[in-house]
Amino acid sequence: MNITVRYFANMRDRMGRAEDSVAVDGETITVEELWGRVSPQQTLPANVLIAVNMEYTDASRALKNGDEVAFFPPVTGG
Amino acid sequence: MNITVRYFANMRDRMGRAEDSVAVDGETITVEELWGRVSPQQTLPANVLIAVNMEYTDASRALKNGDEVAFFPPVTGG
Amino acid sequence: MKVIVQEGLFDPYQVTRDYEARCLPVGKHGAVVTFVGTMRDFNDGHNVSAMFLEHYPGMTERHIEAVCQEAAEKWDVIDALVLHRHGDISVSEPIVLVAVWSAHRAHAFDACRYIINYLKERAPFWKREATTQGHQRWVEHNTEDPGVNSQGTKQKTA
Amino acid sequence: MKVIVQEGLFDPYQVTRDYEARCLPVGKHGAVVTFVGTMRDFNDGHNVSAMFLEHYPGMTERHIEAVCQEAAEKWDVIDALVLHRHGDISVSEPIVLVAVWSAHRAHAFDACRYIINYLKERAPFWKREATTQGHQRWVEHNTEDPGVNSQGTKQKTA
Repeated sequence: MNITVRYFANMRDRMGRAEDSVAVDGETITVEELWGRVSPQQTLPANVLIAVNMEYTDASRALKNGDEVAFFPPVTGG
Repeated sequence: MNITVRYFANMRDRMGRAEDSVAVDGETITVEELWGRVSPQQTLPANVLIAVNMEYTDASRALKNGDEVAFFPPVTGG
Repeated sequence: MKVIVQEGLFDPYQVTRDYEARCLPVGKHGAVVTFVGTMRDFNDGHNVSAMFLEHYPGMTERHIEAVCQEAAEKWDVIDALVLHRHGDISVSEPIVLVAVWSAHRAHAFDACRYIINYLKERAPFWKREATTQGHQRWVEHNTEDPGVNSQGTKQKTA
Repeated sequence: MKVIVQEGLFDPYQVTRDYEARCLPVGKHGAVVTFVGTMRDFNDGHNVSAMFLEHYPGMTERHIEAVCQEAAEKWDVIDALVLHRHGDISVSEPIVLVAVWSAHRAHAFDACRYIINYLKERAPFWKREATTQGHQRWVEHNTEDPGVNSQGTKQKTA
């Protein structure tokens, strides 16, 4: 299955890219395992927010084919 | 001494006039006694508000020469 | 701070914008809260077609100014503007504008709400409504704002 | 109800007036509360000269709409309008407008405050400030609104 991964604000700066496309062979993968694929050197920072298909979720969320996963810092709008 | 008395809203309707000028012979007079002079037939209605020189006060307030006394119903602005 | 009591229609949004451009220092406020009270076509179960708003010239301005002053003592207020109409008012027209500028939004919200609540309680104005049945009546009391956040109390009239 | 996320300057007061003229039924609302958040020239002890506001197209709009919907379920809201900028923003320019129309002022105040508070908490926007010393930094956290009337707490930062 294929997962789109997006990074915003200082997470994009840290990753050095805005987006990844990840092909997963196995049956399932959680957000946390996905993070291990895109950032093998560093565990998921504690205050990073996670959205799947534009809804907030947590690192244990299981992903399915076509999901869009986003990693970003606490929001500061308004 | 001379006291100006003003009536607003339904108090003006009830009195049939907007203003009285009252000459007082004695040394002192309270708002309540003043009311007795301008409206001998009727005691001061309970919910009527009183201002002396544009500040809220009550019926026991003693008046002095030149004071402006106003009687009006609860306010309904805004 | 400025308090205006005037006869005749005004545009509360243009007044707010013009006042801000003319009187507010650039870049100091982070929050502006405005309240605009407008005339509804119903009140207390009556259909209303027009209104006359009487006031007590001098006393009205003095008490609105006192309320603004109190708000500025309680919260961080950079500036405040109140404009209140008197005289004849038609349905859907603005009656009152309260605008508060602050560095912080909580202060702007609290101060604006305080000003309109205490203005309604203390500033001498009296509404006389003309109903669609052709009757005139003095409005006896204002609706109340409990003055606190009433989350989850949709049925509460305020 | 309408939510707009756009690049480029807007006039919050003209937008509010135009929306009211175009979309609100005549004579039904008695209260309009607006909140305008503007860019200050200082934040967290830094002097700030300019700002870039990033967002997540699609997710941002969806979450602002959800917050407006929640407010409309909690209070009597006739209509609500939210306009939020992204992109480059200069000192003193408006960043966000929240306007709420209601029959009653308590509902308009509560709903407007709820929308801006939860928008700031949940809508994906990220501020990058340019300080007057020429540095750029991502803003780490927003200031908070306790969400309750903070009468008498002038020292409280919110």
